[in-house]
Amino acid sequence: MPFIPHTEQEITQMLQTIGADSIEDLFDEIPTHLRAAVLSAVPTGMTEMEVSRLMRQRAEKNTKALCFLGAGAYQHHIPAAVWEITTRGEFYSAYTPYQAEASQGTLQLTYEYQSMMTALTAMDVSNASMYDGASSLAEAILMAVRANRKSKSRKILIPTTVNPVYRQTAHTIVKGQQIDLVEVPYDKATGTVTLDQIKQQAEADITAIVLQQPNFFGCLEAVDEITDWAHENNILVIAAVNPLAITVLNPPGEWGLDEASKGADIACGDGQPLGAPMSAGGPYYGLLCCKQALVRQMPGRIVGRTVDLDGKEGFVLTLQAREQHIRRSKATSNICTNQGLVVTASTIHMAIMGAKGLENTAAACHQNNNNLVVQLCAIADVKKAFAGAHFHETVLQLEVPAQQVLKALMQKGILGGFDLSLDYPELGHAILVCTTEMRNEDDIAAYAKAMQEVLAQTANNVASLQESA
Amino acid sequence: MPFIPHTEQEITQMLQTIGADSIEDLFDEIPTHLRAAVLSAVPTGMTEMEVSRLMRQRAEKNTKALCFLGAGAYQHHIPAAVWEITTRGEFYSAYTPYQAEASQGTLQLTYEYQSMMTALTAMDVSNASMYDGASSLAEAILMAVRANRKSKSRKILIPTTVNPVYRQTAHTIVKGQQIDLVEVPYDKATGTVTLDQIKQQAEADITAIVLQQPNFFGCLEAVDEITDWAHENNILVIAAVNPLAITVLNPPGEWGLDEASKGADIACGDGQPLGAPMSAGGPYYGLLCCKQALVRQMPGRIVGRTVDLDGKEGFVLTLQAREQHIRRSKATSNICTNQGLVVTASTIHMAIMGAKGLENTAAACHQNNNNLVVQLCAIADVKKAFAGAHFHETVLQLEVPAQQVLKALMQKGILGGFDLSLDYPELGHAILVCTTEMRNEDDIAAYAKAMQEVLAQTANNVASLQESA
Amino acid sequence: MLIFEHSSHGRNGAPQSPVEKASVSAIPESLLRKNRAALPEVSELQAVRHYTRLSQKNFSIDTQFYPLGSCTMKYNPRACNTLAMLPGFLNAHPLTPDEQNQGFLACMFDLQSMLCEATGMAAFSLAPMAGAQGEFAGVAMIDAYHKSRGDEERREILVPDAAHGTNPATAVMCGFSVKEIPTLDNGDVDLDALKQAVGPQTAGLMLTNPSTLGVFERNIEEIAKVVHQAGGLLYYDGANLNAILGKIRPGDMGFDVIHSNLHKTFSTPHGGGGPGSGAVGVAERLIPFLPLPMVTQEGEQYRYLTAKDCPQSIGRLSAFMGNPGVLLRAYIYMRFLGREGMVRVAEFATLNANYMMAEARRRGFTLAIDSRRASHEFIITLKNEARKYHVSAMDFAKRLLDLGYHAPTTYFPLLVPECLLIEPTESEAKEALDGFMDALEQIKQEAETNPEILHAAPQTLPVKRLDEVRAAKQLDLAYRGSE
Amino acid sequence: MLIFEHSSHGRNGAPQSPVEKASVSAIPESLLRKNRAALPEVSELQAVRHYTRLSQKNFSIDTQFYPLGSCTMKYNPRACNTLAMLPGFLNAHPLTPDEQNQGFLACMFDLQSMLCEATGMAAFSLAPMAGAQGEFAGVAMIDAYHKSRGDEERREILVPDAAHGTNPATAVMCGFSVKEIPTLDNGDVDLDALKQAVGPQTAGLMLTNPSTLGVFERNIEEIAKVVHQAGGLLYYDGANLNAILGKIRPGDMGFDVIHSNLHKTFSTPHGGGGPGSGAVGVAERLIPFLPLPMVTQEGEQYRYLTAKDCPQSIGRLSAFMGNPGVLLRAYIYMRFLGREGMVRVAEFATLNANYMMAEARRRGFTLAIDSRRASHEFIITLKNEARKYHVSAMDFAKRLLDLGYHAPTTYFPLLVPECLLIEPTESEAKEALDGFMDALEQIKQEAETNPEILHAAPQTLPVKRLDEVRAAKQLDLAYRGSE
Ligand SMILES: Cc1ncc(COP(=O)(O)O)c(C=O)c1O
Ligand SMILES: Cc1ncc(COP(=O)(O)O)c(C=O)c1O
Repeated sequence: MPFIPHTEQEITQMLQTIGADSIEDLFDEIPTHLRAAVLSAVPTGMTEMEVSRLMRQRAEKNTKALCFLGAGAYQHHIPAAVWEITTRGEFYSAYTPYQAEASQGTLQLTYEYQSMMTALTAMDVSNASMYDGASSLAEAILMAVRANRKSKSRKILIPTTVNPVYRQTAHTIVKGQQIDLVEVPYDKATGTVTLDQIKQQAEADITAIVLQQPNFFGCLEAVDEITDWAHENNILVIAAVNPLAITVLNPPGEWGLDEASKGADIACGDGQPLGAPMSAGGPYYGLLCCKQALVRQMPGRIVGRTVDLDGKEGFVLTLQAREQHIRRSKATSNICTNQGLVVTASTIHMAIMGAKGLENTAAACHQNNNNLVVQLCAIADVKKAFAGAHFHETVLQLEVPAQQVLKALMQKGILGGFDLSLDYPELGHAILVCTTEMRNEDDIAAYAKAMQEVLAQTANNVASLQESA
Repeated sequence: MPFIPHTEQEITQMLQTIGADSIEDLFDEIPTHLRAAVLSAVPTGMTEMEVSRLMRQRAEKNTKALCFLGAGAYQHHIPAAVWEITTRGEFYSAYTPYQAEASQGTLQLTYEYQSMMTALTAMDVSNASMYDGASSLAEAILMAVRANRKSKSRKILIPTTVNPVYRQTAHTIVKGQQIDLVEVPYDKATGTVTLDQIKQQAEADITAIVLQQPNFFGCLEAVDEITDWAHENNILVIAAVNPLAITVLNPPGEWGLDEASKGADIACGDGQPLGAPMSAGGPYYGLLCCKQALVRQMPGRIVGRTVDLDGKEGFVLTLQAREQHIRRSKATSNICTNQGLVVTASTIHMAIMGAKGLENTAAACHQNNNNLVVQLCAIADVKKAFAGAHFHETVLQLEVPAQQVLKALMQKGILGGFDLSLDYPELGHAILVCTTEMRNEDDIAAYAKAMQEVLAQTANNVASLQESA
Repeated sequence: MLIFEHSSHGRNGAPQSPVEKASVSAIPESLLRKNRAALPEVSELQAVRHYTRLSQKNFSIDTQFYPLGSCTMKYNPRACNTLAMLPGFLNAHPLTPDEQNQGFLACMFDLQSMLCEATGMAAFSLAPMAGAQGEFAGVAMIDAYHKSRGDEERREILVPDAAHGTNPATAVMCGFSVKEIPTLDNGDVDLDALKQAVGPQTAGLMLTNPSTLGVFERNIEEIAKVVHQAGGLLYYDGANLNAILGKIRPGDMGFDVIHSNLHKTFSTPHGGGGPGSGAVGVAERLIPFLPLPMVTQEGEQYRYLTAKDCPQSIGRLSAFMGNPGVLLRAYIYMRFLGREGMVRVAEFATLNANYMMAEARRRGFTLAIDSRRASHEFIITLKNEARKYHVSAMDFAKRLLDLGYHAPTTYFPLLVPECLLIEPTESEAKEALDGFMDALEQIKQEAETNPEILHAAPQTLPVKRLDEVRAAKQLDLAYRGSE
Repeated sequence: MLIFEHSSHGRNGAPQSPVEKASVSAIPESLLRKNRAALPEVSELQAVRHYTRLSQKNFSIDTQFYPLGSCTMKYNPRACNTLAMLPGFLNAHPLTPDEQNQGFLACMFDLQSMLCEATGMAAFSLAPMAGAQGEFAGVAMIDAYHKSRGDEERREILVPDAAHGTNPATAVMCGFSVKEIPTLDNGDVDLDALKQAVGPQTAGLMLTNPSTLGVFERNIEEIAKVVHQAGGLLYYDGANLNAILGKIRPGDMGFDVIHSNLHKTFSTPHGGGGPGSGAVGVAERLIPFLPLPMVTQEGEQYRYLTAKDCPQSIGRLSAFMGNPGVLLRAYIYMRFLGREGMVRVAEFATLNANYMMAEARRRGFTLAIDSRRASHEFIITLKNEARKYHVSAMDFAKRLLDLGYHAPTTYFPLLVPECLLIEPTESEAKEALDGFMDALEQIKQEAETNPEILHAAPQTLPVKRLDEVRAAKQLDLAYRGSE
């Protein structure tokens, strides 16, 4: 019997001890008329050999196209050591470290994660993770509402340059608490939000503003200027960052030129670029950091360093009074299980890569994107939508529907980018193209060539249509 | 610097301690004119990302055809747990357990391996592994020569039903020691060796006889009869077995009908079917077992159970006086490094599968082969070469050159078997086809269909050739 | 020693990144980072060694019996990990066009279907990323349902006092107020109290059955009637289906919405705290509100359902598809089990729990609820031992660690004093259960004769008992260099 | 506890095989097995738990500094494992037609070429499965070479007394007799003795350079001349190239044949004892005799060389292609290093060894050879400590284990009394080297003040010192049931 070790003899012995005649007897408190029939829609069991064959066949069906798609999930190199250690049974099959003395592995690692994440973001405090970037933004908003006692409005400014699915998720999660997410449009020339536009949306009392850096278009927001302005107006700043990008970009803890009020108040984002494979969307993890003053508003687990009876260093879950298992209906959040294993991978990833390795990786992503954009924009009818610097994603505008171009590219083995027409119809036929350090010169040249062919073909089609018309 | 942790500062400190000006100085005992130039034929280093890409491309080039090829290496199901545990750093990156107290993991596991292997073969003693099945046969022969003090001839009978590459390997390894490998032909009807044929080759003084079960043709030798005869004539019996097959076949320790002299004296074979992937040929491991009386002639490492200072059970390398690091030129063999990690996998494999699991697997291999042979022999011009039972391989004879048929099958995604024409030209256009438990009904039907098409096509070609002639 | 303490300035041993930094001169100076982040600078070997050794400091299922009640620490088949990490899955971008993502989508569709069958619900969404998020989705759907009918006044969620902390926390997060319903001594919900509590303000009742007390709620049909008649909906906290899989289905008991923790019942790993999955299922009338994304089948093709297909959906809970890697592991596990294996899970989880309970009774322990069948778990209360020998449930727990067993859940559910909530799961052999009970009995004897051993425990682990008060008072949440 | 002791009769928990046994009735009854083998009957969880916990009882590179001299315990990059285990390689049948095996063959061809370049040899065969088999192949080729020239009288192999045990054992296995050549106090071969030893009976000399004493043989050119002039060939035991990679090439020193342990220099894992690879390379005149199989390139295609191509080959040493999985790991490692990385290996392995040697000197230890540069390793002799305090090198070794360090090689080479052969490798950080030297110094002090600590060591490991004599006398080599 798969995964069940009992022998017939043991079953008999155990039933004897219990004083029951059969296993069936153990269910005698369940009303008979409610008992389940055979679960016929569930197929019968399989051996590992059969399951393996099935899963290999299904995995093979998925595309192997060259990936130039980003939009919130990125294909980065992950050192082989990362997941080999992460999936060691002792990490993989342990649970939340409630028994601290028997969980020092997970606890110390989480403390190290918090240390690395605060170093990366230049924030004071990090928790042990949220579910993903989108839900961590939602929790950051809830946190800001709890924290900003000077504001009564529960109004949050959220530029439309913030990832659309992040905005949708935040909406789902915060809407029950009468929080108002006020959208701020972006500047058509730069693909970023300007202080003027913000001020137009900002009424007297605003609780917080969200800034994504780099933003969804890959463009760089004027975070210093906006942070200073926000703090002058008692508005909390929530930074949503790509944690790899901030190894080259100014980290949220340093935003603002005013030394006195420097830094975002809360930083969130998706940890995926730091060691999580794309994996069809997850598991990733949400990073969540804040200033020291906000620590008691933090949702989720936090690990602290302490000592044991002998004064020896050790690690425990701390500030648990914030959490649901202690505080129940008054907890800072309902989160219980988090994304521990991915955090484990990410911590090992950061340790192996080092700050320099991450920085070189980030710079390579950036340069590759510049190269790609130059090559693509050399093609007639392809142009950059926004002026100014990009990190590793760029919006390109085409003369033909994005959908059609992406499909044709796919036939040539190129996953060419994200179709923006649904979320940003005002951009016309626009796609968001991404490069990471994984895309080498050959890949970029292959994309450019494919694009050229696809557009030429489309032009021919159009021409021949016109001819035949 | 890949895999080198030194910082500039540390290098300086270390050189200071040494009293050298530069690292280069440390090589000043090497004659300058002998110093190597740049190794220009070695490419420059690569990052892990680049190496990964290269290796993935190369791995992709290898065939994914359905495998009906055996001939000494078999595609079996291996539980995922096996290699996940085997490649844990503590097993993977440890060395030979010279420091027993710091190596109880490897030592106990090896003791368990020896226990399992003797249980499987029904022999008294197992060592901790040889390199592979072929070289373990060679060592078995050397061992027999040392052990059989009654024989002076150094003559070994070796039927041609023993795997040809095993015979070649044995020849390479034993020939320096004036050992004579006398080939015994097989019976054309049964594909096995008969006592009559053996007797014809056997002169007065024979040191040992080798019997492979199942033999290279997948046929089953009359091991009982031959063992009894050998023992009556002071000839040692060396069994070469497939360790999976002997979960259903009579194990070497039980060969012979004469209770007084029962059992092969030495059993060898390749452990590959017990947890080692085919992996282009290895690493596998050679199993080597013997009767208790022969233990001091055993080559290679052996682990024994003992106690520590407190009387607590523990494990050590034992009988080391047989080995090269103690006995040097008088050692039983020069073997030092063995195939420990594969033995680790194999031990875990046997523990997870259990005897019943292995037995069911072996039976499935056998039945699948029967099914395949029935379906293939239903095709005109395909027939079984030998009467009698087979384990999971069968020789089939065709009307057209094997090479040609196999090539055509490969184009249909079928790795159709082993071409016997080089090693056994007397069999005509013959192939050895194998099935393991991995080949399901669909696979078998696919092979039969492909064979039908290929032969039909060949017939057409022949016909059209004849027409055009 | 922390990884930071292995750091040496300027070390960079690993071939894991481009050696040279590419130019970032296209980015305005003011937007660039000024100081490199103070991550540790270690070699790959140092990192591997550090984290390998750290891992060895954990208890885990793969190394110890781990009967942590309410957490279902069952064997996580290694194949589930290996197969879920096939390159075809790992390299799949979440926004890959559906046509190129059919292998993954097929798994997700099948998983939805199997969960429906196993729970008796009409439809499932796999979007929630853990039990708590499943609860959130469920309660948000209850909210949306009432509102869709113009029933705006239902602002209260009922929760039994034995409920998991996430239940009340979730209700509040969704904007509801919470009313607690007491539990009777026999473990059943106080039906009279429930009857008094329901009314036009009732949005729904969140119930765990079998409850966190480890017994099956026998009045479930009555409860369902009471809540439904009051116009409320019935929420099933199915974090743990281990006791009922294939035996009784929440849908058949009258529940309107349920979440299931795939990281419990369906054996995806707990990973030292996550990730999990809190897939959420609903009865017919709640289908329109299910969270996105979901997967549907059209002919031979699978595709994601979007907001266009489901305009009434409560929306999305994450950027992409919940936790696909977790969902794949659950899917693989379910294919291993098949329908017959699912029933066995319930049977043997229940057998193991009842056997351990009988053994506990035989060895003189006090059971929280003595007269009834255990479900997949049961509770020992050490209130007598605490009174007589001044040893706490925590002392027992710590001493168990010394004896090589992970401790059961302590101090939950909150209503049982000095409790140990013990859940063996079906994958543990009798040998492990007996070993654990022997240890527990030994500790009981130690408590009577030499309670100091308990107070001083653990002694054999990497650290002795840790000072949690100090941790919370002198907050040290991140390494800030060696002062 | 043994895995057998977790066994319970009739247990069969894993979905790892067909549930039903297929018919074997086609096989004559007399050939069938009568009694099922007494393998353990455990659940998959029990097996996973047992072997996971067993693994934790090992010291290993991934968990400890492991300066085992002559063994080169350097970091084994995890990527080498991951990439060598790609399905495309693992599922390759060894007899796959060459055209369908191009990815693997390309790696093997490149590996042969890189080894030639790194060693200065004309051709390489990857067939030998460990160093000892490489030696066998090498000596067999020497034999074949002489015989091919009708030079049948050369039946003696010369071996320095410092040589590894495999050298004399191999020579005998190939049918030669062995003559030992003494070593001078300064570590160089006794040239006079060598000159006297060579003659028309000399088939060859097997030499390790740097020698197992950890020093470079300075008279290597002279030695080569002496042996060659006598008509013998020069064999290089290149088990360990760590000290010379990219610095000096055996081919340039005049060696005719060499084996290289890829599991040392090229970082394939030691796996608790193997598998390894002893690839063998030769100068021009020995090419025809190389063992099979080898890989050649023709145009864009790679193919195996067979006996038809190489009629003078000594033959094959294994059923297939040596240990391909090991070869792949070495290949991957070499691509990581590249030519510049290879030189660094030698530089930093040498730096680390010389630093530790200097530290040992500074801390008052006696060096076996004090006046010279260390190569990649060096030797401490504890003969003074043994005499004064009655502590042995073995006591030092066991005490080191207590302090968290794997012991160096002890009692090898045999000619240095009470020796520790220390090889740090290039991948260890100064931090580890210093920690080890601190431990060694501490033990020296303990030896002086309280030698009992050493005699009683180890105290912190799973077992205390084990009774090896009993193990050899009361042979217990396999579990035979619980009596
Ligand atoms: C009964 C019950 N409900 C809800 C939860 C919450 O699930 P999760 O931790 O996945 O958020 C748990 C798990 O801890 C639980 O046991
Ligand atoms: C110098 C030397 N020669 C030969 C060998 C034998 O190599 P292997 O153990 O791979 O057979 C070794 C390894 O132990 C060695 O160190």
